[in-house]
Amino acid sequence: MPTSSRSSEGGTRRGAAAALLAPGLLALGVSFLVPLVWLARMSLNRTVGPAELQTAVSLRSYIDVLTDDFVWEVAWHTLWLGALVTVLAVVVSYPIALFLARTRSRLRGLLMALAIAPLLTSSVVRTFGWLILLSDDGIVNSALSGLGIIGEPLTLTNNVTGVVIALVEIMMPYAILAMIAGFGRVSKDLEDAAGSLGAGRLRCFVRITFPLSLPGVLTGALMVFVLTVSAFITPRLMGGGRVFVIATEIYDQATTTLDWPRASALSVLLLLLFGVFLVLYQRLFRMVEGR
Amino acid sequence: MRRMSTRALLPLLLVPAVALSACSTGNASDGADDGTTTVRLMAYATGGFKEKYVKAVIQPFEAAHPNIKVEYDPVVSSAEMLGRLRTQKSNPTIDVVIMDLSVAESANKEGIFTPLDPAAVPNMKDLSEHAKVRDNFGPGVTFDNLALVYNTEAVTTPPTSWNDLWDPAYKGKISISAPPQLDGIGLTVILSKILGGDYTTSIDPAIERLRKLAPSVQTWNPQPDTYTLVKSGQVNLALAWNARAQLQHDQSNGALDVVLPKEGSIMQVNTINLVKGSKRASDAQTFIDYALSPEAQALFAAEMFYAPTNTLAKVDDEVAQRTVMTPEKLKTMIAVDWNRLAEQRAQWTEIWRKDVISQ
Amino acid sequence: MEDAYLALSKLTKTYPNQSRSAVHDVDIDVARGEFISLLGPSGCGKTTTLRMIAGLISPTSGHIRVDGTDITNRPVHRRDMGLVFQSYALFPHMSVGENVDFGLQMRRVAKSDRRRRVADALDMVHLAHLANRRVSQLSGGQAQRIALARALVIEPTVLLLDEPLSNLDAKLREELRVEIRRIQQETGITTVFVTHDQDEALAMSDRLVVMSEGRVEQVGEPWAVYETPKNRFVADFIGRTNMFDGRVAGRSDGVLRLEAEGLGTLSVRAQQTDRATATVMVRPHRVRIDPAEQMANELKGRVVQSSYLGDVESVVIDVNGVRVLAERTHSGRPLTVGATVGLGWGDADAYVIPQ
Amino acid sequence: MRSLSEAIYRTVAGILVVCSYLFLLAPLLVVFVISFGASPTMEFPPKDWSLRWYADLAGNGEFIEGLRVSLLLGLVVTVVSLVAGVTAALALTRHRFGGRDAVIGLFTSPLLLPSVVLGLALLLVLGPVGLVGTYPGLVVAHLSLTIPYVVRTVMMSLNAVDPSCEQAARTLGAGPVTTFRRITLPLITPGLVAGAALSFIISFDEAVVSLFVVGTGRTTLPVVVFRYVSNNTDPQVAALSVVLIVFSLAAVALIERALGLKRVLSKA
Repeated sequence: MPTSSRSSEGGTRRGAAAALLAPGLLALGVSFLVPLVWLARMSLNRTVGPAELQTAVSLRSYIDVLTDDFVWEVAWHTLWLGALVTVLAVVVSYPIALFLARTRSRLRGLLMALAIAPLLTSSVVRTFGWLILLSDDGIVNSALSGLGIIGEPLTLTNNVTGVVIALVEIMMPYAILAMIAGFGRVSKDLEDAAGSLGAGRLRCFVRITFPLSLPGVLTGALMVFVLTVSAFITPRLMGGGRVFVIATEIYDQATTTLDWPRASALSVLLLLLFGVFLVLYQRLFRMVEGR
Repeated sequence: MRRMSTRALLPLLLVPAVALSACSTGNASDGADDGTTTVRLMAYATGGFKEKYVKAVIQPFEAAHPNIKVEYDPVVSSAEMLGRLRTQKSNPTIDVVIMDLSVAESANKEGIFTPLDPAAVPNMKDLSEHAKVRDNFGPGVTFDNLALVYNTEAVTTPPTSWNDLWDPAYKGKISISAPPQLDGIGLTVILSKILGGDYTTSIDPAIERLRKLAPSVQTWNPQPDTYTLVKSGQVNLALAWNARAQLQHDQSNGALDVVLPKEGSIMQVNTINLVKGSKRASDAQTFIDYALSPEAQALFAAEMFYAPTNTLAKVDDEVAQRTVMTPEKLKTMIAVDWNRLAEQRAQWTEIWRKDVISQ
Repeated sequence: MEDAYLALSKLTKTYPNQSRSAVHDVDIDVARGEFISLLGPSGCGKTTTLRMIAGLISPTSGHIRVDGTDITNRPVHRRDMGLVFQSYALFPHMSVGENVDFGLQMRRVAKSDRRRRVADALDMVHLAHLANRRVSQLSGGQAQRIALARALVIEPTVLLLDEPLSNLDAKLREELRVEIRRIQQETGITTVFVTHDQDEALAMSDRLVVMSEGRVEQVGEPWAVYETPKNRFVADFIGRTNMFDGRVAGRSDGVLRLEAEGLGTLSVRAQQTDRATATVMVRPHRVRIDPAEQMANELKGRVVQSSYLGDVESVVIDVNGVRVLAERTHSGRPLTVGATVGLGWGDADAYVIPQ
Repeated sequence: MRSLSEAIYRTVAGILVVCSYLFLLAPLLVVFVISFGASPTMEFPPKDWSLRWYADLAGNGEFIEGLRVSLLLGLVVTVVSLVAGVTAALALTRHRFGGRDAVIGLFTSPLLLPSVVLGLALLLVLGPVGLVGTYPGLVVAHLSLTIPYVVRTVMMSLNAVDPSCEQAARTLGAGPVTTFRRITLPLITPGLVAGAALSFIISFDEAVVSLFVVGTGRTTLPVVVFRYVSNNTDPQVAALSVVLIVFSLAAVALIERALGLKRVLSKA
């Protein structure tokens, strides 16, 4: 039976589809495509002297960026931060995700909402929460010194430690969501089967549950990594001007130094990096899935 | 030609957005009907600058020139102003801009600003040497200097020297806006001088000294509003600019105070510029001339403690003491080639990040 | 047919990027008040044809006329046709009554009139008491009756039924079959019914249209299509059948003698006599097992398989390597597999397929 | 043996889950509690309770103006996204055409774009046409963030609607527009509600892209908060944060009821 029987009458069909797509395409065109094209164009311009913008078609900005040790350092730092946050976020999210994927509790809906709801709360607010928690005279420090564990307050804000802690928390809902979605193959039955074959709980987890949950873990990891690498708010608010990542660098170049071609070139390179990671991820995912 | 085509392309693609905006932006009309012109001035948004400038300069000007209105377009930083001006280079809506000299130099070179006509701006001839800019490009309209601000509740012995930054008492309670912000650039210049060198030859000694300061600094973030950080006790000592700090001191009932360290400091110059292609160039220069006049300069100094650039301006002694204009203070100011600094800004920024902040 | 009420002529539908037409040169005439079934395997184009009549698909070429008026290019909502879907397609956000009322609202029928007609339509399907139910509370059979009432309440020119019974279980299906036929006859509405179920088609229709690969294979009354299929496809598709290919060996008095491999000489009453080979069709229920009387064709074989179905016993018999299907109706104890049996049929029980 | 290992496993797993939840919710809980404390030093737990920060909030012109801008912006963005998203979803589910997959890809790709890059790109484009810091500029800036979600939720709803319902309506005499209004629209209402709630809250919470394009004009609440938090940490921001959290919770509840959070939010 032809599946296209859904279509309506006449030669106006294509016209109707075009008319229906027009508002969406127009909106995305104006707010997404044109800006990106314009960004790419700007990256080919040149900056001379302190901040003088020259229209040109030149790869100068790319060459400058790619031969700049500092940029490499920032990029390296960004990737390192991304990797660290990814590992930590996946580790702390794993128990929640596994629990939510399998619980039959009546509270599941509520617990699910609690795990995901922070996603829809501004990261400014959540970073602010961490500023309160981690500041020198904040809750964590006063609790630790109250317990006599530390004499002097730990510096947990205005440095990379604070950025990592806050980012891990901010990324958790994404990791949880992606992992739950990827945990489809982890079924209680399989564990029960392993149990009936005499596997202990730990062995059961190591041999059955964990390998089966790997695709979910990978999806979660990619999501967190990509979002961390492009995070701006938290490194800015928590970093005390010490934490340089590609996102803050782009912001500075764009708003303070006013080197737009350089900022644009950095952006284009960041997008390329994203593309590379997506491709790598797909390869890896297929490998793990295909096992 | 290429320039033309790319410039022409963008507006075309954005027609829908512009159509959307047409109904809401409501740019001030030139009001041709009643014979008045509106000159659009772009200047600082923060730190009380707008409020005080409107009160001290714009209102008296409008009273004296009933057929010219001045509309104040507030922008946070000079860099952002340049960004905005760039995007409207072919069809500027702004006529006059007050911005930092170092940024203005870039705008002069990019052809965003145009030289003033000395005949239309007679007050130019009475300006201090420090205020004059090459080829009659927009001259200095205010003088200020880098200073230290501190929280008066937490700090019992006010700092007197830049060296006090290294006092362990302030450990973890210091805020410095690192380069590319001018604050950090200025500090590098000052330290070079204190350490017996010259920033034009080498800044290595200054950087070496700054490395030792790094662990004591709470934040290097460019704070548009360092003053609040100090007032709230988030930090106790910070690099800041004198004029705004003086104003904040008064407005916070002394929660914050400001000192000019004994080793001297650098001057910061805001210039007043005419935008190239302004359709109201003549009225704009009338306003610029007024802004440079002894009366306007004196009034604004009294309101906000920016030192006047016009040597004929008569300022209360009490006010003068709180600005950079006293002869003793002026003597301690370190001469700075802003043009040169602007070019080195990126390089210094990188050195700071590598060798200072990462400590 | 000159007095055709619904006439399809040379109706063709070709989809882009598909070499074969979904529907090809279909000519069907339906008389006023007639119940006609489109029958065929899935993919034969019957649903596409129905949807072209409804206006949901526009034909690539050809014409559709109702009562002499060409409606080929008339939009769906101006065609006045009642369509009943396989999935019922009741509006889930409306009550039963609102569903039935919808078409009347679209026609701007006066409110009082609408109330009466909705009640009548629900009465007709014996579900007047469900008017305020939510659609989700209906059983499958109820839902399909409501869908029927909804299609009929607008007094359509033609009623189109798109496999309306295939989502229902067997018992309900038979019940609704009767019901639909009753309502169709009461209202006298011209009906086109699409199904892949031959029993349904045979039981309900005035005439059948057998389709295959987008073409009409045969049109005719159910018994005629069943007894005298025009070709192998129809013979095979409608009912179970034995088909034997043979070489024409001789003819006399309207009886054709064929040499069929493994079966020897077969006699069959037939008109046509001019071909060298022919295919003979014998329906399984015409094949007698261990016949008491003498028959024109008599064979011996071994029982390969026997399925006892209650009212009949379906038997597969191997005759010299040829499989012959047979049915016993008065069976009692079923035959044992491996037993040798005699079988036979008269020369009038067989039929030579024309093509 | 088995029951012992089971018990240990359960205990360990339970503790891990509780700890993870605590970590996840800590910043929001702290902000919530602090906002009701009386002391300006943000002691925890507060010794005295007060609503004074909420009162201060009401008197803070900058916050109120930011809230006003964000609310209005959120509403306009939502309406525009709904129109653009619903029509696009209709085309993508109810029509077959060449390049359909590419169009679907286009409608989801903004989700993967780093907001800093989008912010910069928008700044470069909105500047020359004078839209920085204006409502139209902000609306344009937020659209590519919200439309993908609306398209997705509405497509999910449309795919769940039996297309024969629409066809049935057509055969009963309803024109295309009437069919959409009377049949399709009511049936996809859950998707619309979820899409609307999502696009409102995304626009309402968006900070990075806004930071680039607000300039000194219309400033959205998250940007006001960002700038404020750069300089201060005081219970007033905590109170403001609670207001933002309440908006989020309302959106979460709406989305969960309409379509289910999990389905709507996964980015892949």
